[in-house]
Amino acid sequence: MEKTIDNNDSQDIVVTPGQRLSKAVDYISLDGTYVHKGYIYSSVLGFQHIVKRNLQETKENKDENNNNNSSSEESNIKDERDFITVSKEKDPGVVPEIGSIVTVQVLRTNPRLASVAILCVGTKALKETFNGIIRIQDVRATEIDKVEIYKSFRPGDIVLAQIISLGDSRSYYLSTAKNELGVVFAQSVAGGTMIPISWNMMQCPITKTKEFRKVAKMDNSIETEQE
Amino acid sequence: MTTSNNSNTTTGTGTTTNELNYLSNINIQIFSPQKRIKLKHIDQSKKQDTDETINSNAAFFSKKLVIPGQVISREGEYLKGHGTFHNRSHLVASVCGTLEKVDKLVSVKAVKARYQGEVGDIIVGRITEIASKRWKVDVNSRQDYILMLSAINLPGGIQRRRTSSDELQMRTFFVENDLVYAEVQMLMGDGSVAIHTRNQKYGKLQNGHFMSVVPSLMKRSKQHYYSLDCGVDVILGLNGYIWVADTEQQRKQVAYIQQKEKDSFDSTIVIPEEIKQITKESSERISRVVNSIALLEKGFISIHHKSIMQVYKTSIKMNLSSKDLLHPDYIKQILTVLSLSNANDDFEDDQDDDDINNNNNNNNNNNKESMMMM
Amino acid sequence: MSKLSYISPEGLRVDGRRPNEIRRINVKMNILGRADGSAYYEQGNTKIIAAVYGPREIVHNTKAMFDRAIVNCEFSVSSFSTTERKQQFKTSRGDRQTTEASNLIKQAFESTIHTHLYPRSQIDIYIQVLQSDGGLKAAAINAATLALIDAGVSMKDFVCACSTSCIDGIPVLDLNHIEERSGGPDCLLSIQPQLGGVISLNMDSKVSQDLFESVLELGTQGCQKIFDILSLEVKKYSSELLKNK
Amino acid sequence: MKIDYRSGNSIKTQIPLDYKEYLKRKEDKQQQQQQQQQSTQPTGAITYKRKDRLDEQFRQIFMKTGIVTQASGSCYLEIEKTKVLCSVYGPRATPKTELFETAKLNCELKYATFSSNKEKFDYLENTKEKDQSLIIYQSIIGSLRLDKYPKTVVDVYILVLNDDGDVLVSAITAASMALADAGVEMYDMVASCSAVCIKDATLINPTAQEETLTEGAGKILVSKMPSHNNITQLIQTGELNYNNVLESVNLCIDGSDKIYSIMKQNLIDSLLRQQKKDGDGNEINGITTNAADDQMEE
Amino acid sequence: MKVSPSEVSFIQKGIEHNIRTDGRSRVDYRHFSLESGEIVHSNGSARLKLSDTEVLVGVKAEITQINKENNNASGNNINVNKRLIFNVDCCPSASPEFEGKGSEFLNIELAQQLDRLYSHPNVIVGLYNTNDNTKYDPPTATTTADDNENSNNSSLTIVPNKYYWTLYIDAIVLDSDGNLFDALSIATRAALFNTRLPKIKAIQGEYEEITFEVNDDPFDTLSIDIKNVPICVTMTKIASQFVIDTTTREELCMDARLTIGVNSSSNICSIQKGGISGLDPPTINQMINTAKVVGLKILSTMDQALLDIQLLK
Repeated sequence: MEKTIDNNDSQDIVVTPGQRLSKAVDYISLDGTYVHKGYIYSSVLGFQHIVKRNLQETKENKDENNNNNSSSEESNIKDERDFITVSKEKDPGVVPEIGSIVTVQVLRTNPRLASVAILCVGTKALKETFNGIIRIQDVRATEIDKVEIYKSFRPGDIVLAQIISLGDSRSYYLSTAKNELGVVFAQSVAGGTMIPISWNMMQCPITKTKEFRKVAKMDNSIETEQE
Repeated sequence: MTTSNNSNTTTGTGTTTNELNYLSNINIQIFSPQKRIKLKHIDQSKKQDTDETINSNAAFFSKKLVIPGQVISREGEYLKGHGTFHNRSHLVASVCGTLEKVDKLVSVKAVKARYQGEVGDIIVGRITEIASKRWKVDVNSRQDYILMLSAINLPGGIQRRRTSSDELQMRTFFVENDLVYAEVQMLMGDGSVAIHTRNQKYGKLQNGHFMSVVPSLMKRSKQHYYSLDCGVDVILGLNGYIWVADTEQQRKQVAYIQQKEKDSFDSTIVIPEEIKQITKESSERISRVVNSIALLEKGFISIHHKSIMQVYKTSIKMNLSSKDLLHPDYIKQILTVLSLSNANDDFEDDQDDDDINNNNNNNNNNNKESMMMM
Repeated sequence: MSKLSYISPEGLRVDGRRPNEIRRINVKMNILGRADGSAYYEQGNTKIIAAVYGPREIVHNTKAMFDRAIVNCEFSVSSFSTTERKQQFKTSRGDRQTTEASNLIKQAFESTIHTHLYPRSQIDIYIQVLQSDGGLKAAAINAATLALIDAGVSMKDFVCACSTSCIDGIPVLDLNHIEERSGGPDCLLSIQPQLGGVISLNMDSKVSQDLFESVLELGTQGCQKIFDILSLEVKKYSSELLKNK
Repeated sequence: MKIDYRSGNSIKTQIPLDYKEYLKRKEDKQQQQQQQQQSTQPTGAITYKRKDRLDEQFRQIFMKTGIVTQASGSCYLEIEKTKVLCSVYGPRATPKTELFETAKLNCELKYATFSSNKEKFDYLENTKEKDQSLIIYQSIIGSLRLDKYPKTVVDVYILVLNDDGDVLVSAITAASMALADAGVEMYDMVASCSAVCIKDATLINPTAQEETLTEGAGKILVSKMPSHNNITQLIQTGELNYNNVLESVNLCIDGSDKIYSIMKQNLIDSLLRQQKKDGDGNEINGITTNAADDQMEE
Repeated sequence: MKVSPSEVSFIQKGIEHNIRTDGRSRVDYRHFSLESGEIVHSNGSARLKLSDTEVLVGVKAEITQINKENNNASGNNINVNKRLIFNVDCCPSASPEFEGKGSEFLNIELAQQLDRLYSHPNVIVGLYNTNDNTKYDPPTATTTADDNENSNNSSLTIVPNKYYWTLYIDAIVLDSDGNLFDALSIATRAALFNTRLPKIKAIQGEYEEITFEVNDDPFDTLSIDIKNVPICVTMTKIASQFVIDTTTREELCMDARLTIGVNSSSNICSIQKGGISGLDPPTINQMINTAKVVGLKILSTMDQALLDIQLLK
């Protein structure tokens, strides 16, 4: 067992679920692994990675999957152990979690909320959509009482949003109350793809009509938002 | 009796420490087959008993006991209260129970019914659902009562404003199946009822035993939280939901929660294992209190701290272990003892009440410290 | 079996009763631990358990009525209740006969319970037939009345039901299983014995008007008789409970 | 659906049998039986002689993952004539969530109408399918880390294409493989094994015919998570004495471990094959599989 | 019924102390009572009340003909070989959740559990005359080659290879406070003890057709020997301990359970694991061992009580 872990290069060993990887004191268990009775086991089929502590920074930027590691990093800041993860063979069954940035399509709107279908979580597309709602108070951060759903979203719009709660039994609760979040793609009545012209306005290139939207600040991508 | 119960094979209690010897407590009663017996419920001998008691039971003949559809008065001289309705000019009872007249107002108190809330009632409930800005709480009533987000005590004091983030974090305060100790706040026009926990003593109940009894056995009184002499806390919710826990453990728990809340506003307080610990003896005591309450319900005797302690002490006097209180024979015995002693005690009641009031005052002071909050 | 043998020349029926006699009734209330109200009802060889849950929070929100409670009834027959065992797939809840019975019970109590007192709630009545020997529906209604009273549900009155028929021109009361197959008109009458209203009256087959009137008259008497028994039982049961309180 | 299991590098696996140990065990058993001829032997024990293989020998097993393209994960499994297909969907959204903290597992087993020559009685069959679905559910639920997927549902559908005995073992194994293929996080894979205990022998991995002929004899099914040494399902029918039960349970535990090693090897192979395909012929260097050594250690 | 996580931990603590919330120790059984013969339309019946758990079991016997075509070696039709057919129904009176199809899965689980418990061919070792307790010899076949299979449950044979008794065992759960498996198995055993089969004489006609002469004397009947009939004991693992005879509340905090069938010759007749988490092999051994002791204890108490009744009669 030891010799396999000596092989420190990042991508090397195929492991199956339930396979014992190392003692818990030797590494810090990350994605795709778990700790049981003092040992680290793999929980998925995939390749075992050893992530060196000093490599952590660069590694994390490369691998978006790891962005929720930061918390564990903080707590173990004095820890000198390396990290161990198992990356999944194919797209893992991603599910929306609180805090994750999702791409959604607006299905219906009513004066209180917009109901949406979650299409992607982060950069990973979902096989089947999840239901979510954007409530009127979560559309933008300021002047909440002046928000009108009709002036923010229309059915069919593609919106970038963040999960803020597991919500009720039917849907997740989403928020677009950040500059980078909001409508990223919308079609006008005439069928043209509209161009954002201000933070709350989009214009149709064909008819030149302007429509209200809660527009996402596009030139900054998701990464910057996380800072 | 002898024919239907001919083979009661109850065996004695093994006192050895060997675990398996407890098995000698397996009791089986077998009723004779073939011979067409009526359901056990219709015990022949018991029936005769009841016939006799009924003859001596004043309630049976008196006008006080009414059944649904029974005409209470033919003229319109009385006012219609709970459990009655007008049929043409008659006032008619709609439930089975006792007739109560206050001046011209006539009402019928049902023998057994679901709980119906009144403002100020102290109750125990169980969260069933989380909706927007509110929890639904099962309180043994005809519908779930509502606990608004604005009606709970947030950590960090009552003064704090409720923010939208609290709304998203409702799950951190109460989740489905949690038990809450609360008070009825108001009855709303559409028939729904709101409750609140906006007092230090109300809140989530943790690390104890929950049980449910018929609500009509509960009595309104000044307090519903008792620390019994035997070191067991009980909360007797008016809705028939009862909470039993260890006094010592609960005190530690409250102290811990208070300490934590001082330190941070974090709403999720995980109670550490060492505070959850209770001793074997207190487990035993709690189970005895639980069984005493169950026994009172079986005998349909009203449940309050006095009656609980009465059963508790009687069972100790009779040298019964707490599990024996589940056995039908012992239940019968204790009920007989109780009814005899109650007949004697009747005249002492007034005096006792005064004592209780004094005790209550003391207890109140204690409770202020020992109540849980959340 | 010839028709004549249902009533002997001495005026006695197959089980030795006179035409206007009902079978022995045995009642026990509050037999189940978890239900709000329950009752065991035995009439001759027909044995029924009724359980009432509620009034309680409505399970399916879409069914809720803003001004009254909904009454829900499920009627099921145990496979060993009859002399011939019913095949498993036939006794599953929801065949024609049980649906009919549950609708009948549901309607009878919807009009008797003060449903307006329990807006947005539901009241469930569950009937389980342990043994069947005729007069199932009538017995089920009587059992449900007792269970509802036990649950403390507010009602206008008792609902007492009785089956009647006429065999060879003689009106008979409370038919057993053999008599039910005699081919006479099968009449089920349920009344509010104290307020004096008829809750339901079902009859199939034909009968002359005079005879019908006497059948009805007999039925009313039967229901009254049943009420006397039930009300006594309810009073006994309640005073027994109140005794200790 | 693309089934190309006959092409390429698909191989059937024959589970090796430690013949020496087997003979020793058999001898011991015979001796034991002579000693306690009448004592606690259940009455009317059934005798049956296996002809084509040894009592403790498995049939050949073939499994292949990822053959249902629409599903998140899938597995086709053959134990000679017994053929099952399992596909896993999810974790995906549910129309109405009951559980917030964890995912819900939904498990459904169906027999294809052509799966056996028995006449299909709807209501009886229905009962059997539901019962077996429940057994499978209980076998695998403990192995999954459902708390990783709150508010979702994982659907496991198993179709029995051909029933030649040991359907439950095949189904449990296939389900666990399919879940691993889907990438659902789990504590361990679940391997399963069953046996029929007759008068003087214990038959591992019985065929349909053997199951029929030994109707009423003791049957045991065990499923376990080998790396935690945790039994997730245990079912026994028929009358056996205490020692017999323990003995057969142990035998089945050994059997599950053997199946487990095949499952492991198969998953590794499938992953490597996938890599090869994805890498457009790029040779993947330095990939070593340590499953084999691992097995030895355990 | 629901429990909150803190109640679960409270119950677990109590069990660690060997004092459950109702004061029992881990291996205490609740008081229970049995009645039999209540349902007159069945051949046998029993009703068990174990605290608030109440079950009613009815046994009905029917004459079934073996269909030769279905009985060849390959087609092991379930209908043909099974002579004990179980059916369990959880009534909504026990809990409103059982309304409609709500109890479907539980019904199947319970029925299959009983079916497994009675899967051994020699569960019913024989019949005896109710009156004088003498053994009744069922008609035996002149042994034929294909008789092997039919020897199962041979005591229920009426005409060898042609007609036999099928016992339909229908159980209903009227009220529930846990431990349904054990309650059902005990009630079923008592119902079988109570079962009376009429004596039947088969008369062979000229053309191979068979007519039956049923003895309808209610006192001259056959009873079932329940010597070998098992009951089951459910060991429920809560926290690190296991307990018997759980209440509904305790069942809600269980990790896993093992239902073990035991008969009076202390053989194990069925094992069924339930619940979500796994068990390690030593625990299983321990559970089986304890179940054996508990089961034998219940069986002997039960048999003694049944014997008393028989003597009184």
